Amino acid sequence: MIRIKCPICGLRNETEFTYGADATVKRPEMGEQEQQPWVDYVFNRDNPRGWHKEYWHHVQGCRQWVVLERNTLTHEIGECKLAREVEQ
Amino acid sequence: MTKYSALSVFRHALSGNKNWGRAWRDPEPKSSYDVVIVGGGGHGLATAYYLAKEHGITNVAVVEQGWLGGGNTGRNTTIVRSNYMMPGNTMFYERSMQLWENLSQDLNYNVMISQRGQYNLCHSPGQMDAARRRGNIMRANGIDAELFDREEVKRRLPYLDYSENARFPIHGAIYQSRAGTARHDAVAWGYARGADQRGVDILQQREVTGYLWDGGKIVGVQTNRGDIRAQKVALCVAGHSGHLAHMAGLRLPVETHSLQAYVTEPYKPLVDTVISFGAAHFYISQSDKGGLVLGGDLDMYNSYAQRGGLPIVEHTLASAKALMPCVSRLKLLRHWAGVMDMSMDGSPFITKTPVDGLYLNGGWCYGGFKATPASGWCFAHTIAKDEPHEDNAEFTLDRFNRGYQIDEKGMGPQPNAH
Amino acid sequence: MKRLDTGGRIDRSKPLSVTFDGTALPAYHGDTLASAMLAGDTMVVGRSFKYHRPRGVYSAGVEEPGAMVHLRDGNRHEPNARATVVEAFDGLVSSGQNAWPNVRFDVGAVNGLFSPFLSAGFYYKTFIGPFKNTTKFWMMCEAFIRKAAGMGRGTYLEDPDHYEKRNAFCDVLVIGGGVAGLSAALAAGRSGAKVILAEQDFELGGAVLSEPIGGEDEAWVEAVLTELQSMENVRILTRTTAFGAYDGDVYGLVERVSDHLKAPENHQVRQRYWMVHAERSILATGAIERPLVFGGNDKPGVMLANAARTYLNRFAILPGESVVVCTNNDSAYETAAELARAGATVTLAEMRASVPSSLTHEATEAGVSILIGHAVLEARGKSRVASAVVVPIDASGQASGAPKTIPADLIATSGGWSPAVHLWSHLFGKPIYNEDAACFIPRSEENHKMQAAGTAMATTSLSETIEQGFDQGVKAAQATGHAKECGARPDHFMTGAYWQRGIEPIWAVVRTNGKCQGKAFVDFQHDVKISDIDQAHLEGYVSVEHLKRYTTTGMATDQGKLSNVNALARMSELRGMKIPEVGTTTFRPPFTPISMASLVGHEHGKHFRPTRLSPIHHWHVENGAKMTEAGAWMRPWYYAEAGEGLDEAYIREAAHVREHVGMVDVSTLGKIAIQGPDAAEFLNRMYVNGWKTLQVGRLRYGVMLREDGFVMDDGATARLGEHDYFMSTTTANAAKVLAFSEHLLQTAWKDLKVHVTTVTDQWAAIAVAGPKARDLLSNVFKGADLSREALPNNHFTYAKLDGVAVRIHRMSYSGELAYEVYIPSGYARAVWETLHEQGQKYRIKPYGTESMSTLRIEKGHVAGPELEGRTTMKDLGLEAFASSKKPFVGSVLRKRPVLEDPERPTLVGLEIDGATGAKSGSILFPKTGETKGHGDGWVSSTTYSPALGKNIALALLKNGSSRKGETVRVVNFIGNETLTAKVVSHHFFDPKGERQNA
Amino acid sequence: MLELCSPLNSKLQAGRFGAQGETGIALGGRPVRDLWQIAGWGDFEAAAIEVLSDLGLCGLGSYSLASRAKGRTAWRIAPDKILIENAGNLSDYMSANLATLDLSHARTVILLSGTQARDVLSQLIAIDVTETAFPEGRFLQTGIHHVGVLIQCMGQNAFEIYAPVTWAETVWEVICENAKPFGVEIVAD
Repeated sequence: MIRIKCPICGLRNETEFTYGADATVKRPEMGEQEQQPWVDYVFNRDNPRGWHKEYWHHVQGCRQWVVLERNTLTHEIGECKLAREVEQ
Repeated sequence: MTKYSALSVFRHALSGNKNWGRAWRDPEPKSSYDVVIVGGGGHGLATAYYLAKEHGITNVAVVEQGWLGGGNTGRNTTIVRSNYMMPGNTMFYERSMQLWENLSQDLNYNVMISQRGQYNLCHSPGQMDAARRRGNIMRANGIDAELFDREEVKRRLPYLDYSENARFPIHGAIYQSRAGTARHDAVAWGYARGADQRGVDILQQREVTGYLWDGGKIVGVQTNRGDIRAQKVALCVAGHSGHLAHMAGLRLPVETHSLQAYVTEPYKPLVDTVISFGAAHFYISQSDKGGLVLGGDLDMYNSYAQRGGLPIVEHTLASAKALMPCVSRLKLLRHWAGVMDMSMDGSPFITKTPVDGLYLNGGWCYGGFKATPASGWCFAHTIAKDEPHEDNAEFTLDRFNRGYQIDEKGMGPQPNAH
Repeated sequence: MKRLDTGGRIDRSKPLSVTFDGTALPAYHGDTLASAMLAGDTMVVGRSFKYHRPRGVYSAGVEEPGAMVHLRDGNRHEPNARATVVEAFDGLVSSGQNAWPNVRFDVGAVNGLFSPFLSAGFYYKTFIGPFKNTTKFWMMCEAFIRKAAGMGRGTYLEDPDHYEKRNAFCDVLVIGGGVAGLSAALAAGRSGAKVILAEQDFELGGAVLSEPIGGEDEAWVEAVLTELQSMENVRILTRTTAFGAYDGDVYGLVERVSDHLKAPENHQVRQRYWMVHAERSILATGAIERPLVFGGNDKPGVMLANAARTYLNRFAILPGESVVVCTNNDSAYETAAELARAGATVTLAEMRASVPSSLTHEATEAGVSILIGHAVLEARGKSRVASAVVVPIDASGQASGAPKTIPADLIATSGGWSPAVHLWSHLFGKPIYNEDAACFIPRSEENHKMQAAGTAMATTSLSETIEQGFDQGVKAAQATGHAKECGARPDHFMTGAYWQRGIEPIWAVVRTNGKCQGKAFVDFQHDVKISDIDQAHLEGYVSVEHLKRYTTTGMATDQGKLSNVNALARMSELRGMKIPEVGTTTFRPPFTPISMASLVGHEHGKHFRPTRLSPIHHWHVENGAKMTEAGAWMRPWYYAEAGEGLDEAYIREAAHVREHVGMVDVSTLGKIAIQGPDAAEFLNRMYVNGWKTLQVGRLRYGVMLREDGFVMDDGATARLGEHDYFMSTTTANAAKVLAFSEHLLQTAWKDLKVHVTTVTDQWAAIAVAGPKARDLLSNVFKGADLSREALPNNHFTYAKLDGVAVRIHRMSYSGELAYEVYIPSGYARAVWETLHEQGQKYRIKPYGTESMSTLRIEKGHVAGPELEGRTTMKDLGLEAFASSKKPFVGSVLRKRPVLEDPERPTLVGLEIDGATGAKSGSILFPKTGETKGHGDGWVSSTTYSPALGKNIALALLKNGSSRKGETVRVVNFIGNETLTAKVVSHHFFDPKGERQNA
Repeated sequence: MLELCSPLNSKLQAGRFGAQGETGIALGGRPVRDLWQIAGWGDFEAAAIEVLSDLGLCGLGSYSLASRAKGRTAWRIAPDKILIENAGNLSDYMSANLATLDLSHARTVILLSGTQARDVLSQLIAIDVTETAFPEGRFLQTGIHHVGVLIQCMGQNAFEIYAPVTWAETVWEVICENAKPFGVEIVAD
């Protein structure tokens, strides 16, 4: 059970959330016309074995997107912040 | 090397089973090979086997960090089928099925192909239409498929829930009679033995820690027990493709996710086929030993842990009971997890990479086991000829740049949805 | 076997009716099924997996490999019940399994004759057959193998019992209610920490329960228990197995609430699944005794020494009158002495070369004859043990002298103990090997939130167990912030020998030639013999995982609890390595098998998934609608009138709409409030088309792409106010669109002042369509001007009905003059009923999703079958909506070369020749040529069109737009049907839109 | 006025079911009254305080503690969203800085009470609902049977569960299933 400390709702089980994706990929600016930045954003991943920043959506809660630090090898949990408060 | 047969078993039994030889050697590595295959699972061993058998390339090593077949080959739910609809997939999986059908004879190793059929249940008129499309593509490509209505499914699988109480009533099913199961460990061992017989060196307990470079070209691997040079290095490390590609400076359209599998205590035959639920990601079959083998959804988050969480266990067992209420009092014996290369369109890679000398086989998502023979066969072809066979022509890395997404489910670039 | 007149923890005043294979067993309250079997001298109670060898009661616990039975009958039937942990209850019915005709005489035992041929891996070497291109030969063999394999027989009946899940939160979870666990719970409980203590047995005390009654350890247990029971912060769960330890400090427990009863009573559940969130846990799971390997060691009458002791002391059964005890450690001495004192003739074969007299003294006093440096080489007897062949052995377990035969009806063995490290292993993987105690124990690390205590850590005495348990309890309490004094450690004391002292790691007893005498088993249930391990070694299957998989040792229902170390020991000996170098396999949950239903709770049947209902749902049901699933929703599929099936009904409904007027519940559409000063910019980015010019009071159709440029969704959005928009989505994609919008607004588009909120529940919606739609609505919503001039298409207005404000959108999905009425959901049914009632004079009829589909196909509108995740705007003929003046989600990636390929299948209409309609999912081929491969396209949606009087379809066809007029073949291979069709525009009906603009 | 139809109409039939003996659980329902959402950006708190003080509510409350006065309740459900019951009509507050939204028909209230109410809750949600962890006045946003709900603690053994109307029946049924072993009484309006 991944337990996520939602900055709004407190410590909750993963079952209240849906998993988003890698939170390190930065969405290109709307005006970006080149294809490759979009391909990198949409498809390509570092996929680290270890610490990973990732989006989760607290759908059965405050409906905020959060950025969680989590270790993909050990499932240790690190910091959890509101996505809106994370610099991209 | 003993040829396996009832006779050889009989002969050995008479001598107290004391004279069996090793199924494969435990050789010291040579300093250099034509091809080094990283990963001693089914795909890597099959690749080695077909390199030797089909292309006469026998100066090959398979380097495995643990023990043969210890990754997803030995962790999956053993289903084989060729019910793929998308161009690029259909004939590849059918090649695999045809190789499966002769694999025990080919390897002289009983991999227990049991073509007990597979039902994909449909729970709405829309699902029936989608199933019909899939079935028609299969039939148009010479693959067997049948579409059954509710009554026919009920006649064949009377133990599913057809009551008013069923949350998602069964409308029908698409059926492939040639689909079924195989014995997963035997596949790894059979290919290992076959490859070994043809001269391939299988090097276990040897972890690849990096590559040997000559300029921009990869010319071998570093391992925790010394370097091994090679003309070509071929990755067959699904689950860890991202990690090993990263060492070569590549970023892949892959995320690694954990998929759980489940087996019950052994029971007398209850389920004689393979059944996939259409209302949730769930499938069930029964092993020859009698254990009901269950599969379900991914744990949904990136993971390399080979360890699953409770929510998906609950979810999977709930699916089992929803589909087949009579499993209620049967007992779960064991659940475990493997780590999957989940690609961005749900389809694999069998391809040369942008790095000279490096070849990639990965991105198998859920589908790796059934693909094993064709994966090895096509990868061997790609390595030997330096170009893909037509059956794996679309399994390239650049397909996302081109827009050629091979998306069987239409879910889009969301790895955990495939 | 006989029941003693006194002693034990059974209640002789409560006899119970218990049967096995129809025979009554003498059982009392406090018995298990196994103890009742032994009391009834029922020796053969099961059959093994492969050779169908007779099996008796081997243990007294969860590790039982042999006494597996069918428990209960009818719809409460349970296969593979371990008799050793089934509590006896009045009316218990059980029977033998995996045998025909019965466990005493089983035809399947013939397999045993062929055992040399059925050695390790034989399946892989045989049944290959010479046949090419067919797997039938193996499958024929497999059918026989499957029938012989398996253990118990399941049933196809539905379980009548209920299960529930409960979440619990505590500071300290203590797993195991033996001495260590009680001691730990005491310390943690006194500190004020919230404690849950879980014990799998129905009584607390653990190993103390196997001691003679009335001892000081029993008094200790009672005292501690009394104190624990007085603490409000301590919850004690008996009959509760902690089956798994998981990430996030979560533990899974199953409490068998009613399994000790004939059936659950008064609406109580059968089993309860506890998901425990514990900051700390203490593994006090004890240890499981290990068998010895010798010929015939699986025969009924061979038993673990401590099991024999348990049956004697806890259940007051003398499990044998002539007993041979064989041990490589100290723990069996008490068993031997107590059996002798209870009247048995006892010989103790001590495998070690020398032992101190302090150890042997008590046993000798009790009359036990002790043979130092001896072991049992073979158990003899047909279906039960009749004698033991005992030999002197050397330090490796090899016979070093002449055997002698001792008559025996019980051989009690102890090969040492294996700590139950399973839950620790679930979290942390491989345990470490403790050479002194010759067993695997948890690796203790400071940062681990699971601590271990007691014999799970191979403690060497009861006092140490008490101390360690208490200390770990204190540590856990402190770690969870409970500073209150834990008080003094409870009294502790020395009792008899503990197993770890002086164990000699000899587990297999062999003849002078190094082989066992007869069949010597490592895995009892799976019939894995020591010779199978030797053979696996010869063939190179030497890693522990290969060994396990090749021989199947450790894969039986006990999951290696008994066999693990013995198999490893043999392999390490063969490889000339130490056990820790060979390694061990990974333990996986569950610790012991758990019922599938236990984790499902109430989430089955109709509650497998939640169901979403329109506010008008009950009207549909009450008025004869046939409902269908649409995602989580239930929707009216069609409203059958007398004698109608689906086809008659939908054709009638669709025709009725075009001729008169119909109403359909479209409340399931996703509805999202888009609010804020940047709402128009947000819509501009989300949709392919432009939004900056949309005026208040208007609405507009929009198309939305995924990030990768494929079409995601479509729908209309209305501008309600300056900063206030109302978006509708398809039913299927509502949640996805909302989550995606929230994601973008909270990550990449933080600069936009926009809020998105679902209002799907706030608003119900009714579409009213047909030539009479305006007349009807004007009549119902008096005062609303719905005229063509006042309310053209893509406009909306407000209206009132009886004080209830509604919003009327003029838009058409059916191609008819049509409106969507948006109603606050609490009034939706009343509005629907009013429309229905007042609509009678316009001949209004409700229609369902099937005819809705017909109407939209006639109009060439795309829906779910076309928006299947692999189609582009161009494919669907929606390209014209895309603005070239602005970027939008997917605007770059949609231009990738394959997506721009002019050859791609595009949306067309098909007019099917002949009277039979096409089937969706048919494949399109040119008029002539082969019908192979992936074809030129596929049929996405089909219907009979009452308006056109013919069968039509929507399809995606290569080069579709340039093939109008061409005849194509529509092949439904799977239905053996080939039709021909004319390619036409997908705007079949009223292409100019005159009707909807009326 | 047209008849207001509760989504729980078919369920709110007075009666008793489940275990005999003690009645551990009482279930009922009521419609929500004038439930409005206010949402904003940047200086949302200032804008919100203005609305709240007009309604006689002081303070924003916290993410777990509702602000309550004069029969009104305000829940801070997100950094920039507040839900207010008994708010009257807030449409006039709509501005470039504040978005108001009527959700009065979007939710219904399930009333759960009785000596065993916390046990039932612990079967429905994976949150510590013991009295110390979830005392009177506190609220939770969580999921029951996969449906997002808001649970307001009204007292030692009383809770109000705000459920989306289209999911209300399914949530109700699952609560009933879980409550059966305790003996249940349904209290009609």
